[in-house]
Order: sequence, then structure tokens, then C-alpha cells
Amino acid sequence: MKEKIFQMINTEAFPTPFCPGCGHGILMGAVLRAIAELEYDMKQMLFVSGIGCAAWIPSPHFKADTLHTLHGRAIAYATGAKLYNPKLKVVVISGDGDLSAIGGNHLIHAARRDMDMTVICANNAIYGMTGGQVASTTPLGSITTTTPKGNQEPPFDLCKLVEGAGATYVARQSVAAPIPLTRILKKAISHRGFAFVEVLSPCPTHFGRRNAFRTAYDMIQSLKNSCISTEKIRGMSPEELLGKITVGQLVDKGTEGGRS
Amino acid sequence: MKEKIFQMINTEAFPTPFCPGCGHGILMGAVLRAIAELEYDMKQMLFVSGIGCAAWIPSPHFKADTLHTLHGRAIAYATGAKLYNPKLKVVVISGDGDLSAIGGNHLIHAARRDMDMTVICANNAIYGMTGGQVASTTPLGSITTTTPKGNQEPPFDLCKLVEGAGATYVARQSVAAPIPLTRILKKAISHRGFAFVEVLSPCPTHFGRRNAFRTAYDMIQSLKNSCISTEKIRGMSPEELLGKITVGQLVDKGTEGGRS
Amino acid sequence: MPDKEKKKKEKAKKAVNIHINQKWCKGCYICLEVCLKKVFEKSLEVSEKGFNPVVAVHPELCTHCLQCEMLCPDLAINVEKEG
Amino acid sequence: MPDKEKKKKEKAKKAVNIHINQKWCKGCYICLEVCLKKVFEKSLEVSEKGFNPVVAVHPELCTHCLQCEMLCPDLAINVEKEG
Amino acid sequence: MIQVRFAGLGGQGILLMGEILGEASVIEKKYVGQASSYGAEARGSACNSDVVISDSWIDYPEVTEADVLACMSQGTYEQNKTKVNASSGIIFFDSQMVKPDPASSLKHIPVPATEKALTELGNRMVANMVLLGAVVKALNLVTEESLRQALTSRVPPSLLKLNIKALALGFELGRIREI
Amino acid sequence: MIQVRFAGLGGQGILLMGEILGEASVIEKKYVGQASSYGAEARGSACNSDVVISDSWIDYPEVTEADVLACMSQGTYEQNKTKVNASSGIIFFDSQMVKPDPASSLKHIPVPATEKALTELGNRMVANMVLLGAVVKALNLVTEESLRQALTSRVPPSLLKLNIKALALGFELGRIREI
Amino acid sequence: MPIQRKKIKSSLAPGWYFMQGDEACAEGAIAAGCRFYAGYPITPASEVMIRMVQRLADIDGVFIQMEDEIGSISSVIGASWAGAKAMTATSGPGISLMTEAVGYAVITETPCVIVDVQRAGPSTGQATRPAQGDIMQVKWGPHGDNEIVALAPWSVQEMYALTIKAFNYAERFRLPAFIMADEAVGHLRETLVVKEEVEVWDRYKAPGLPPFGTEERNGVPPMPSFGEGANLLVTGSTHDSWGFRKTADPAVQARLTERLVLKVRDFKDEVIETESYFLDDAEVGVLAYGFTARAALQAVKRLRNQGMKAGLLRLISIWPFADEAIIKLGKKCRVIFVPEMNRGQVAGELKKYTTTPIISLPKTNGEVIEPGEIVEGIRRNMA
Amino acid sequence: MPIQRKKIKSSLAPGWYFMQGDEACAEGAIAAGCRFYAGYPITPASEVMIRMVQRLADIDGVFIQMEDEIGSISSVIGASWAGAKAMTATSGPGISLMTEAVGYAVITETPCVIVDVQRAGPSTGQATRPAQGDIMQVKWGPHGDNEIVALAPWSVQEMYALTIKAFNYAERFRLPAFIMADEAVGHLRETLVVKEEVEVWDRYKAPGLPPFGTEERNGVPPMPSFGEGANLLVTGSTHDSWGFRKTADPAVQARLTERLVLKVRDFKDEVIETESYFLDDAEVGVLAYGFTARAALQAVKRLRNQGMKAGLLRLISIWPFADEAIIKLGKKCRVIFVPEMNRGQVAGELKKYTTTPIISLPKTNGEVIEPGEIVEGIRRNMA
Ligand SMILES: Cc1ncc(C[n+]2csc(CCOP(=O)(O)OP(=O)(O)O)c2C)c(N)n1
Ligand SMILES: Cc1ncc(C[n+]2csc(CCOP(=O)(O)OP(=O)(O)O)c2C)c(N)n1
Ligand code: SF4
Ligand code: SF4
Ligand code: SF4
Ligand code: SF4
Ligand code: SF4
Ligand code: SF4
Ligand SMILES: [Mg+2]
Ligand SMILES: [Mg+2]
Repeated sequence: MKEKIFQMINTEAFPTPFCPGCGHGILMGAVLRAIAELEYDMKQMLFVSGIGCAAWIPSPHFKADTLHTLHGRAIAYATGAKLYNPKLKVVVISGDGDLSAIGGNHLIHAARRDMDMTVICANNAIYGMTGGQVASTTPLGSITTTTPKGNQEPPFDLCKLVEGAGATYVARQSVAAPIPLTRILKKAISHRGFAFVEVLSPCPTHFGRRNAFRTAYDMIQSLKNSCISTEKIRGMSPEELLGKITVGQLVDKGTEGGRS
Repeated sequence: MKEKIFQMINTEAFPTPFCPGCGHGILMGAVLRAIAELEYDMKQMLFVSGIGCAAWIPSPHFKADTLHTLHGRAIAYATGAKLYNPKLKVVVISGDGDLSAIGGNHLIHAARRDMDMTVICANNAIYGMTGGQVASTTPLGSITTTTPKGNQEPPFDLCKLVEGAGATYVARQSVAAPIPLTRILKKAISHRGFAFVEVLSPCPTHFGRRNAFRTAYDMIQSLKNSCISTEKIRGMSPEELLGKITVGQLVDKGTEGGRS
Repeated sequence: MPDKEKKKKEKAKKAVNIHINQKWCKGCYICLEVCLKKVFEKSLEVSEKGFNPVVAVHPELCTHCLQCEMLCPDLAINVEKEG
Repeated sequence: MPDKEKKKKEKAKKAVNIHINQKWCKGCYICLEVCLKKVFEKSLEVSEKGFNPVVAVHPELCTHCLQCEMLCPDLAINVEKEG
Repeated sequence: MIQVRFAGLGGQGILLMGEILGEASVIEKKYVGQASSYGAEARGSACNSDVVISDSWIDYPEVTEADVLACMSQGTYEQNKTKVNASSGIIFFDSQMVKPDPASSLKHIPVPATEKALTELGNRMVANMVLLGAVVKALNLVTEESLRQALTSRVPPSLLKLNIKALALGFELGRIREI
Repeated sequence: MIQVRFAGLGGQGILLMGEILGEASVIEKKYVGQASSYGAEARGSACNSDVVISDSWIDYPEVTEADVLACMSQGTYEQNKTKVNASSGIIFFDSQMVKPDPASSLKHIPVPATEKALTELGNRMVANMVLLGAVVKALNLVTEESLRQALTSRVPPSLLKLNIKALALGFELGRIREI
Repeated sequence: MPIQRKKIKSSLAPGWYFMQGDEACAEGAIAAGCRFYAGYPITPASEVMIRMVQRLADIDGVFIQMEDEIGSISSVIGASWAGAKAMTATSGPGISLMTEAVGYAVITETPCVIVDVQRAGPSTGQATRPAQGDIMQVKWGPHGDNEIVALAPWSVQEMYALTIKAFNYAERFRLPAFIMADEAVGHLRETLVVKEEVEVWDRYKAPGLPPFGTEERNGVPPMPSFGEGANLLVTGSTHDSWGFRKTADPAVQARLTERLVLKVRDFKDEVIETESYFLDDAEVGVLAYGFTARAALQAVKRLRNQGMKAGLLRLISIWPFADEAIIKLGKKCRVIFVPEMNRGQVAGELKKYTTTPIISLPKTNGEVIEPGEIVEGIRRNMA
Repeated sequence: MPIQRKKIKSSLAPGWYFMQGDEACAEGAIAAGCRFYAGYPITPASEVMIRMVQRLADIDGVFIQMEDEIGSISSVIGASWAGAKAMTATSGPGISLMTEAVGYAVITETPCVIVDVQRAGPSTGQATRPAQGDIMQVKWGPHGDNEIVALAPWSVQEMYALTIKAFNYAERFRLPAFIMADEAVGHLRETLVVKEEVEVWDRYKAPGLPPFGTEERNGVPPMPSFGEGANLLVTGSTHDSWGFRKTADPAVQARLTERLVLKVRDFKDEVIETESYFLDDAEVGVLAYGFTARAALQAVKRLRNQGMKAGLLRLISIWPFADEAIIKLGKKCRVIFVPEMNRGQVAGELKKYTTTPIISLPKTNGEVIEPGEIVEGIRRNMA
């Protein structure tokens, strides 16, 4: 496996520019493992990203065609490439801010169109690259540089948002659970039509530091504790569910392949 | 009533620039009636709109503060005005293209924030002002100038979209039912927090003409036939519901007043 | 007499005044088609803007249901009870 | 012997080789904390980039669960069975 | 080079008149410039449709001074009558819709387009084609055949017959007018 | 006017050194220019923090030729040693982190900052303050009091004590060095 | 130059057409090989889109109406990297929204064509009225230094012909090329004469060579497409010749920014195109472009008839700017009049190249400039 | 002029501060009366936002982080009409996205302040590096003709002082006023000396007078706010003096577009600000602005020491352009050098106003221009 993965990356681009313990690195590994397990040919794949730390996951690390676009625009760029060359397997990997704040409109429209592509949103609940400002995914009460007294704005439930927009595959998982994550990524990448995966991916540098997480591992641990799978959730009481995050597959509609 | 309403409009701006039979005119009347019945002071209200035929509903027809903005940006402008002067009662009235195509991002973010404003989307399932191009609300198969062979892209369910984004009040009604429409508008306008009303409003000129509606009345009639209220829908069979549109109140969450 | 019936009676009693703003009417004929009482007819006059507005030819049949007024896209109809 | 158990046995038998890329490791210590077998320790050496990477001090305890490899954000760990 | 302006209200089919004359002229390998102007509303506002026709490249393709004005509404008549070439200009007008200015020294030719469309074809919507036929015939701008061909390419099949009849009616009127 | 450059690796607290010296100088009503440069990564890349101090308005507030270089890593020492004023420049260096160039004719002053931070305070993270204290004291750039005041405004209360101790350690080292 | 130039049969049957400017633009695109169109409706450019829907459907091209203009230009760039000749059309408000992505196309050297059918601004202004207010915008809209190509058709014939050229220049220089039309020429219907053949330039391909750098300071690298196995690294950040981000390297930044500019400036004469009328003995110069130049031509003829030695220089290309032609014009004429449907944008630009007095004849009332107005404006100033 | 000018106590206690440029900008805004800030994070402007969060919280102002830069400028405009002095700060990519709304602010005559902390482009370029590449963009970015004000601080002190001025000009002229900072001055920490009082200009109010038109061709109308009962009709379409849309009326379009330009051009001297160093007897002129001007000042001093009669003209205001100062400079000097962190944007502009040879000294490698480089550039060209 590891060898296969090494053939899928530009080793000269390593070590990555990510901070120590950044969840995006873990997600990078999971995406590579998923593709390796699917035995997809990297030469037929196109990875598109916006701007942000997460946008660096594929570019320049993946040895495949990569398109590192503008902040918020990854999906719109991907749409053009996919429509013109439907043979490309298109995977968008970008940050929560990129895809759901500035890029929210392209996200919901691609979901509506059932564009044949996979969108992986590395959600660290913060703007990592610009130094830790509040995001549209930051939990209520969290401290960020632009919410020094705690965030007062309700965050998106990204999965509900894209479901409401019409996505045919929707799932959520955290990097703390790399095996289920890889499994879900495989399903999403092989889905025909618009697949969206929200991946909870800690930013120790900007989120952790300001919100009482001592180490990167603390954040991993906290994710492990708060994530509950869709299967386990059944039969749990509201009290038990307080503060929990549902992970797993949330929507999986048959589709004839989506728009391409 | 009519007298009251005449005091709420700039009569010198009439007759309106709308085409004969345009649903937006009916909606205009319903909004005025709702405000008159609520006995709100027009001097404390701000009407914001984008660009499009629907965006002309308040501007320049309403004798109140009106802000006719850029295509897609009405909600973002409204956000600034409301935040700085929370005493303003802010009502956004604009088109489906304006609010959900180019303006989709501001729509979902205002819903997420639970911004204290009412957004009335005049949905004619088409771009009226620019001559009848497909919209993100155009039903599958409909003929438009940019889908001469029928629309192939699934449309948004706007109410689901804003619900998924976090709106605290969501409703749908058509101009063919002016009394229920007025009732819903009253609830939405008096709601504290983000209220969204999708109003089905025919465009005889560009939608009707291309899609086998002979007259404006035909379109009204067709809306009357296909709309079913949330109450009536219970107990109906899937066959009976085929091709029907649910109207009525869809979400009404208590809120402490939303962001303002 | 219960309140409701009383009102009905009153309603029926009162004559209805239907005013159509000939300058605002665009001749869409929604009112004409929606009125169950067939109160309206197309006018033969052409308005400034080149439309044929409607005229209320049978105001006496009007039940004051206000459908026409509420559905007129041009705020051109005013149905008022007299007195 | 059922397949599953067979595999388990085999697993246990084989020695495990743990390679850590000292140039890629950034000393986040996720591996160190996630490993139930306490295979890793911080190195005292400072890497080029100024990090203290980890070293696998007890590879013999490793159960090949791969948690460390999968959770390493820097693709810096390679846990391989020998032979 | 000849400059023709059609004028009337939105809804009268003014734009189509210019387009068809333009198309017909190109069929005859002429250089044509055709431009329209109209209000924001779809109906009821004044609109012009201008055609400039020449045997060679046209420097400036808009009507600067009309040689011919064909008019279907009083308002647009008033607006445009001063924009006609004062010495040689001709004004065609729908005799039902326009009351010509008695003070004008320009050549005025009444065409009972709306009237004929209503009485002979039962549809005032094709008055525009009647007027167009009359103008084209009277001035010999293009052949009947070219105009019919142009019409065919621009009108939905369901309405074609009626329009061709209207055109023919116009040719008739144009023929008997002496200019 | 004096130009001071602090240099080292991201994570060593280099930026803070410049900021505190700058702040302290302003407390003494001096004109100061302070600018930093660093790589895209949060850790491990070279960074500089420059301070220019003057009694009057500073035309160009960046270091063009350092009068003083205080260095905490070998790499940045190599990069910067040529950017020091060749005649009068002085280089302070962390004696554990940097091996000075024997060929250099510049005045070099070793400061055992990391060593002292570790041995006396048990925390190498405050080596930067030890070095800063030593440089400031040796050159009399600002008073101890101003530097402490500046430190107080820039360091979280929980870490203040430790940092003040480190500074004091630096003053000590700076005092005994003869320059 | 390694760009592949070829003559191909016209996609539209040779002959005479009566066509609208916007439609002719779409036909030019099809003729040039455009197979991807993404757009968003806007007056007065929507007709380009509507023609493209119909034409692309015939030839298995891709059409998409995006959610906004940002989406349009973004997907055009994406499609270009997937191998398409791609286009979008809009008007001023759309160009404003596309600004950021235009800069991206410049730095990533993405060929694409953007049609601007200008309308009266600023802002929403008079949406159905002609203007030439976006001349400076297309050059200076994006942040940083962005060299682009822009052509200004004055007729329906040129809406067709210059659109083909725009595609050719986009490929030749790997950049966004603009068609600066306006409502008057976009909605004008005219005679369009289509010839047997059109000259079309195709993308320079050279597998193995770096896609983002050349040996020369002013070169244009070859361009692979996605799916060809080139492991393309496309980024809007500063990058080396293979596409690796170099966001802290001064040398790479210097080299890239310089090349992006020089690759156009050094070869500007391949693009710059002007036309002279009566300039041989002209004393009074008129400079105009786009639809206004047709009024100017008429005006010059009238002035000649009145005995004034007037002459016209018409700009066919707007960017890169026709510096040398202006210098020559300045030497020849005592004064240069610049009628334009804006507040003097090109008139200002002229001042960079000549000391001859420049008199701006701006018109921004939402109407085209008529020949008589130019005559009058010149007479007034020459009296 | 009916604008209300007053001296008020500084919001920051008088004294000496060690402060970053971005922070000083925020302090200037607060001092000028800014009570609404909407922004979106971007390097190197985020520090303005972060300071504003803290400061607005103290004084009951409104802060919001919007979903993008379009949202930021849109809500700034909305807040301005609700009565706020409002600001946003961003860098090139954000300015690109704000383009359309800037045009809206121009046509609706909405006072607001936009801070551009420039970074190295084009496109994402080198996001943490300084540049001066947006000079032309802020003037020409939006479609149509848009007159704006832009000031270029060269120090932390001016980040504070010019931001106050920008607010004043925004109110005085009812338009968007830009602060053209760059990464170098935005992130620079310097001594900031705060005085007792600041001069602040407040919105001109005159209930009953039309909010969108004046008797004069170049006037600035009074500005009511929402909620005051004025029945405001604000629109980005062409409108009459009461705000009624007039999208087909040539006279209204002509009058509006002309006034939007003349209200600034005719009073440009109220804004234009330059500073001269050693120009009295200068033969070699240097023109610079922003951070680069500090290197230029050093360079000029060095050249003087070396015996060259060099002098510096510094632009404090960029737009409207300092035409007369340039004409004078051109008359005085044999040659003018223009060092700038772009490919010669202002150097090009200079050519409109003087025939004295202009030598551009561009630097676009993501680093600031150092005094030695200017000295060297001048010596090389003068040899
Ligand atoms: C138009 C524009 N606005 C702002 C920025 C600055 N910017 C770069 S990355 C980023 C946010 C990234 O956040 P996210 O997408 O969540 O990624 P993360 O860094 O957290 O992984 C921002 C605001 C930009 N590059 N372009
Ligand atoms: C940035 C921008 N793009 C495009 C347009 C052109 N435009 C004006 S209105 C409109 C669509 C209006 O559709 P909708 O909002 O549904 O309103 P309707 O006219 O149907 O009521 C468009 C695309 C514009 N004004 N600005
Ligand atoms: S800032 Fe946060 S998201 Fe970005 S690399 Fe560092 S840890 Fe990861
Ligand atoms: S085009 Fe359609 S939406 Fe617009 S006014 Fe006419 S009928 Fe109404
Ligand atoms: S009120 Fe009712 S009955 Fe009376 S005219 Fe109107 S629709 Fe007819
Ligand atoms: S509904 Fe109104 S506009 Fe339509 S015909 Fe009746 S009165 Fe006229
Ligand atoms: S594979 Fe498992 S047991 Fe072995 S070192 Fe990694 S975490 Fe520890
Ligand atoms: S998880 Fe990876 S990067 Fe972190 S300490 Fe272990 S080997 Fe190093
Ligand atoms: Mg993030
Ligand atoms: Mg619509």
C-alpha cells in the first residue's frame, strides 16, 4: 500500500507545508489510500482545489493533473473541465471556508445540477491559512481571531446544506477514524453524480491553540469522542446525543451519473 | 384597504413597467396588503432588491426607503443596513435568478446567520428581465431561450435549500392564492429572525409563451391546480401528489430575534 | 340572526362600486376570467400605452369577493361597497 | 483453523519493520500518543526544519494495527511486516 | 443608399418590419444596416426599426436622416416627422392610426394597413406586413419574392400564411399608389 | 540611528525579540521601524526581525546594513553575516546554536542563551529573551525598565515571570561582556 | 513561432447573411474552433449565448449556463485546461465580476475569449444602451500587472472576423483575449459575407517541455491538457516552469511577472491593427474605434467635403495599444479629436504617446455618437 | 461647501505608540468615526479587521465577517445608507471581487472607505509579499467611468492619518475612497504619534433637498439615511435627482455621468497632495509613492551626497492624479525616474502630463525596493 501511495505523490514536494499535526495531512493519506484501493489511474484523475491550507492537499502533492484555482472557485473550474472532458474523474478537495463561505454558491449549484464530481471538504472549522478567523463552520462559542469573545453565529450543517441543494451522495467523517473515512471516500469517489464528503480535520495551530486543545492528538481524541456513526445513533437519547456529531453516510440516491 | 395601499405607493411610478398579467404585480399587491394589515409604518421599513423584473416590485413603487442594488447582492446590502440600524424592518423582495442563482451564497449565509430580515423570492422559474433564459428554478423539460430542447438540469427546491442552510421561517405560496399568500407574508414579515417566502409568480411573457400557456390567466389557473397546502397533503397518495407543489408554512422555528 | 348571516345580508344589500384605473390597466384579462359573475368586458378603447383595458359592465352582479382586485397585477381595480 | 485465526497467527509471527522518514516527520506526536503499544519516543535530534522527530524504540511490540501510519499527517511512517 | 425608418408602438410588430426588409435586401446581395430602438417595457412604448440599404459598404449603418418613414402610431409620427429628409423624404402612414400634420410639406402617403388587415384578414396583428408590403412595392426596394422569402425565414410556420396574405395585400396597395 | 537584526528559525521566538525591542524604544520616545520576514510555514523556516531605532524620523525603516546581528541558528547566521556593516558591525550569536565563521573579521560575541535558558530556567523556549537581554544590555539600546515594560505588554501573564527571568539572565550576560 | 496556423473550411456555408452582431460573434467563435461556452444572461450580450446554445448543440460542443459570471469564466478556464477553445460573453457588470479570474487566466496562461458587449454605466446605468466605457477596465481591472489582448469590432462583419482572431491570439499568446463590442454593434443587423476558408491557430503542444516557462524571457510555453498524463500543476500562485508553487522566491516571481508582460509587449506588432482613412495629407486627425469609428468615418468625409483636411485613424486592436501609429498620427496632425462613448478613456491614453493636442469628444448619454456630432465638435473646436 | 468639518478629541489617547500599519489604519478609521466594518480575511490585510473587531466592540460599533469580499463591500454600502461611516479592508483579490460594487458606490454616491493592502500579483501570486500593483485597478476596475479618491500612505503614521482623510473625502465627495497600502507598510511596526485632536468631516444633511442631484453640474447632493422618513430611492441604475430610474433618458444619463466625474475633477485640488524633497534645484527627478517613496528619499539623499542634483516628488494622493505637480516636475527636471513595485503603472500615467523622459524602475519580485537599487538604477541610466 505505502509503495503504491508513494507512486501517487510528488515526493519532491514533501515534507508538506502543513503545520505539525494538521488534520489535512491525515486526510491526504486517506484520499490516496482510497484511490489506491479503488485502483483508479491517477492519470485519468483531475484534482481541483481553491485557496487555503486544505487546497494544498492535492496541489502539488498528487502526481496527477491538479488545478489549484482561486479562493472559492474550485467547483466552478472543475465543472468546466468535467463537462469538456467527461472521461476525467474529477475530485475537488478544499477547505470549509473555501467551499462553503466564499464558494458556497458554486457548491449548491453543482449539487443541484448533480454534477458528476466528488467534493471533499476538509472542515477545520476555521480559516487556517489566513491565521484563524471565524468560518461559517465554526461552532458557537469558539474563540477565533475575529470572534475574540466566542462565535455568536450559528454554523452551517454542511451536509444538510448540500442535501437541501440536491446532492445525491452526502457523508461526513473525521480524520480521527481513518478506516471508515477511507471507506466513505471510496464510495464518494466512485459515486456517479455529485458526491459530497465533509471531513472533520483539526487545525491545531489556529483552532486548537485558541480553544484549549493542548496538542494535535487532543483534537483527534476529542473527535473520536464526539463522533457517532449513523448506525449507532439510532436508539440514543437526546441527552446522549448532546454535543455529538453524526458521521457516516447521510444521503445516497441512485443517479444516472449526474451532469457531465 | 385600497386607500391605505395608495398611501403606501409612489403613484407617479405607475403604471408599472411589468408586462400585462405579470405575477409580480399581484405579489406587489399582496405585500402591500400584508403590511397594511400588520399596520407597520412604511417609514420604518427598508425594502431591498437586486436586479430583475421582481426587483422592481418595491423600487420605485413603494413609498418607503428602497435600496435597488446589484444583481444577486440584495441580501448582503440588507445585512449591512440592518446591522447598523436594527430598528429598520428589512424586507428583501427579488427574483429567483437574483436570489438563488447569482445571489445564492448571500441567501444561504443570511439564513445561516438567522439575520433578522424577510426575504420574499418572486419565483417565475425564469430570467424574465433578460428575455427568458433558464433559471436554477426552471422545471425539468421547460423550454427557455437557453434550453430550446427543454431544461435538463434539476431545479432547486428553494425552501429545502434555505431550510438546509438554517432558516428559521420558511414558506411557499403562489400569487394565485392571494389570501393565503397575504397571510403568509404577514407571518414572514413579522417573524423575528430570517424568514424566507418563495412566491410562485408567473411570467407570461417569457415562461408562459414558450411553454404552451395561452394567457396569463392560464398560468394562474395552472398554479391553482398544482398547489396543495401542507395541511391537505397529509393522507394523499404519491400518485395524487405527482406534479403537485406543496404550499404553506414549511418551517417555523422559535428564534430569539436572529442576528441584527 | 347570527353575526355571519347578518353580514351576508348587509353585503348583499349594499351596491358595489367598481373602479378601474384605465391608465394602469394593461388588459391582461385576469380579472375578466377570474370573475365568476362575469362583471368585466374588454373595452374597445385603446389606452395611451396601446392596451385595451377592461370595463365593469355588470357591477350589479358583483359579490365583492375581491378576487379581481387581489389578482390584478396593476392595482388597477378597486371594488368598493357603497355607503 | 478458520481463516481469520490463521491470519492473526501469521501476523503475530512476522516481525514488523517501522520506518520513519526523519525528513518528513514534524514531531506532532500523534503516532506516539495513538500507539497503544508505546512503540515510539521523541528523538533528541533536531531535524533540518527544527523539529524533533519520533523514533520507533520498540518495534517488537508493534501489532501492525496501522493506526500510527494512517494518522500520521506527514506520510512519515511506514509499518511493514517483514518477509 | 436609402434610409428607411419604421416606427410605432411595442406590440405592433415594428421590429419585424425592419428585420424582414433587411433580410430581403441581403438576399439580393445588398449591404444593409438594421438597428432598432425600444423602451424597457415589452408593450406600449415607442419603437423604431431602421434599415439602411446600399449597393456597397455602408459607412454609418444607422438612419441619420430618413428617406422613408413608415409610421403606425401618432406619437411616433410626431417624434419622427422632423427626422425625414426635408427635400426628398416620403412618409407612409397607417391611415387609421395616424393623423398627418397638415402643415408638413413632405410627401405623405396614407396606407389603410390596419383597416385592411382587419377587414380583409380579420386580424389587426398583421397590419405591419400590409404596411411593409405597400412601402416596398411603392418604392421598389426589393422584389416581392425576396420579401416573401425573408418573411418565411422569420415567421413561425403557423402564422406564415396569414402574413403572406398581408404582404400581398400591401403589394396591392403599393402598386396602386402613385409616388 | 542603529539597525538591529534578529535572525533564527520559526518557532524560536525571533519575531517577538524585534517587537519587544521596538516597543521598548517607543516607550523611550524613539522613532522605530520594525519589520519581519518569514516563510509560508509556521515552523522551521528562516526568519528575520529587524529593528531600526533613531532619535528622529527614519527615512527608510528597514535594515539595509545591520549594525547589530543577533543570531540563533546556523543557517540564518550564514545568510546574514554578509549583511552586517563591515567596519563597525557586531554579531551576537547563541553559542550553542551557531558556530561562527573563523574567517570573519567582524566582532563576534557569543551568548550562551539556549544553554542558560535550559540550565537556569529549564526551558529553552525563552532563550530568545536571554539573547535579547544580553544584546540590549551590552549595547545599551534601551533601559532594562523599558524592555521589561515592553515585554509585559506582549507576553501572556502566565508566561510573564519566566520571560522576565530570562531577560534578567540576559542583562547579566550583557553586563559582563565587554564590547 | 510554434503555434499551428491552418486554413480550414468555414463552419458557416460561404455566402451572404443578414445577421446580428452578437450572432456573428458566436459564428466567429464556432468557426475558430470554440467548443465550450459558459455564460450568464445579460443585456446586450445574451444573444451571443443564445446563438451558441443552438450552434454547439449541432456540433457536439458543450454549453452551460452557469450560476453567475464568476462561474462562467471559471468553467471556461477549467474547460480550456481540459483542452477546449472556450468562450464567454457578457457586459460591463459581468466583466467586473470576472476580474479576479481574468488575472488567474493571465498568470496561468490560459487561452480563452471574453466578449464584452458594452452598455452604458457606471454600474447598472442604462442597461440597454450602448457605451464604450470598459476600455480601461479590460486592461486594468485585475490586481497586479496583466497583459491581455483586446479587439474592437466596428461592424457585424468584424464581430465575426475579430472573434476568430481573438481565439487565434488567445492560443498564440496563451492569455484571455477580449472582444470589445458595444450594444450598437452587438444588436446591429448587417450584411455578413462569409468566405470559403478561415485561418485558425491551434494550441502549441510539446509533451515533455515545461508548461509554464521558457528559455527566453518573453516566450510562450507549450500547453498540455488534463488527461494527457502530463501531471499538470496549474496554479494561480507564483510557480516555476513546471507549475510548482514558489511563493517566497524573488527570482521566480521576477521572471514570471516579467515574462507575462514581455511575451505580449515584445510581439505587440503581431496584434496591433489600425486602419487609416484620408490620413495622407490630413491636418486634423480623428481617432476612433468600434462603432464610433463608423460615425467618425462619415464625419471625416463630410469635413473633407467642407474643405477641411481631416483624416481618421481607426483602432482595430485596443490592447496592446497602437503606440507607434499614435506617434505617427501625432507627427502628422495639428490636433487629434477622439470621439468615444466614455469620458475620454482612449483620449487619455493617447497623451502618453504624442504631444499633439488631444481633444476628447466624449458622449455618455446612452446614445451612439452620430457623424453630425463629430463634425460639429470638430468645427466648434477649430473655429 | 456644506460638509461639516469639525475637530474632535482623538479616540486614541494622545501619545506615542509602537504600532503596525494595519492596526494604525484601523485606529484612523475609529478616529474618523467609522462605526461599521465588514470584511473577509486576506493576507496582508487581516490585521486591519482584527483590530477593528476589538475596537468596535469597545464603542458599540458593528463588526461582521461576511461570506466573501462581495458581501463585505455590499454590506458596507448598505450600512452607509443606514447612516454609518463604514469601511472594509482587503488585498488585490478582494478588490477584484469588489469591482462591481465599487461602481455601484460611485453611481449611488455612497461614502465608504476601502483599504487595499497590496500584495504581489497577478492573481494569487506571492500572497505574503509586498507590491504596488493595484494602482490602476482602483481607478479603472469597474466598468464605465468611475471617479474615486485614493491615497497612498508611506508610514504607519500615515496609515493612521490618511485613513482619517479618506473618510473625510468619502463624505465630502460621496464616493468610495481607497487607502493604497502595501504589505510592507501594512506589516511594518513604527512609532505612531497621536495628537490631541483630529479633524473629522461629517455627512452633509439637508432634508427636503434631492439626494441625487444638484443645481450645479459638479455638485455633491446631501445624503439622507434610511429610517429618516426620506422615502429614499437608491438605485445603481441611472436615476434622476430623487432616485427614480431613468434608463432610457439620454439627458438624465448625460447629466449624471458628467456630474459624477466633475464633482471630483473640478475640486481635485482639495484632494491632491504631494511632498517635495530637494526639488528646488533638482535636475534628476524621482517620483515615488507609498513605501517605495521612503527608499526613494534615502536614494535621493545618497545621490546628493554623491554630487548629483536629485530631488523627490512624493505622491500622497494617487487619484485624482497630481497632474499639475507632474507638469511642474517635468519642467524642472531633465529626466524623471519612477521606482514602483509594479511594471510601470504610474510611470505610464506620468507620460500624459510631461514630455520629459520618464524612466520606469519597476520591481516585481515580491520584495520592497531598496534605496541602493534606486541609486543604482539612476546611475546606470545617467551614465
Ligand atoms: C478572494 C480571496 N479572498 C481571500 C483570500 C485569502 N484566503 C486565503 S485562504 C483563505 C481561507 C482558507 O480557509 P479554508 O478554506 O477553511 O482552508 P484552511 O486554510 O482552513 O484549510 C482565505 C480567506 C484569497 N486568497 N482570495
Ligand atoms: C452581474 C450581472 N449579471 C447579469 C445581469 C443581467 N440580469 C439582469 S436581471 C437578470 C435576471 C433576473 O432574473 P430574476 O432574478 O429571476 O428576476 P425576473 O426578471 O425573472 O423577475 C439578469 C441575469 C446583471 N444585471 N448583472
Ligand atoms: S494553519 Fe491549521 S489548517 Fe493550516 S496547515 Fe496549520 S494546522 Fe493545518
Ligand atoms: S418579463 Fe416576465 S417577469 Fe418580467 S415583467 Fe414581463 S411577465 Fe413579468
Ligand atoms: S369582486 Fe369578485 S365578483 Fe366582484 S367583480 Fe371582482 S371578481 Fe367579480
Ligand atoms: S386584471 Fe387588472 S390589468 Fe388585468 S385586465 Fe383586469 S384591470 Fe386590467
Ligand atoms: S502499527 Fe499500531 S502498534 Fe504498531 S506502531 Fe503503529 S500504532 Fe503502534
Ligand atoms: S505522526 Fe508522523 S509527523 Fe507526527 S510525530 Fe509521528 S511520525 Fe512524526
Ligand atoms: Mg478551514
Ligand atoms: Mg425570475
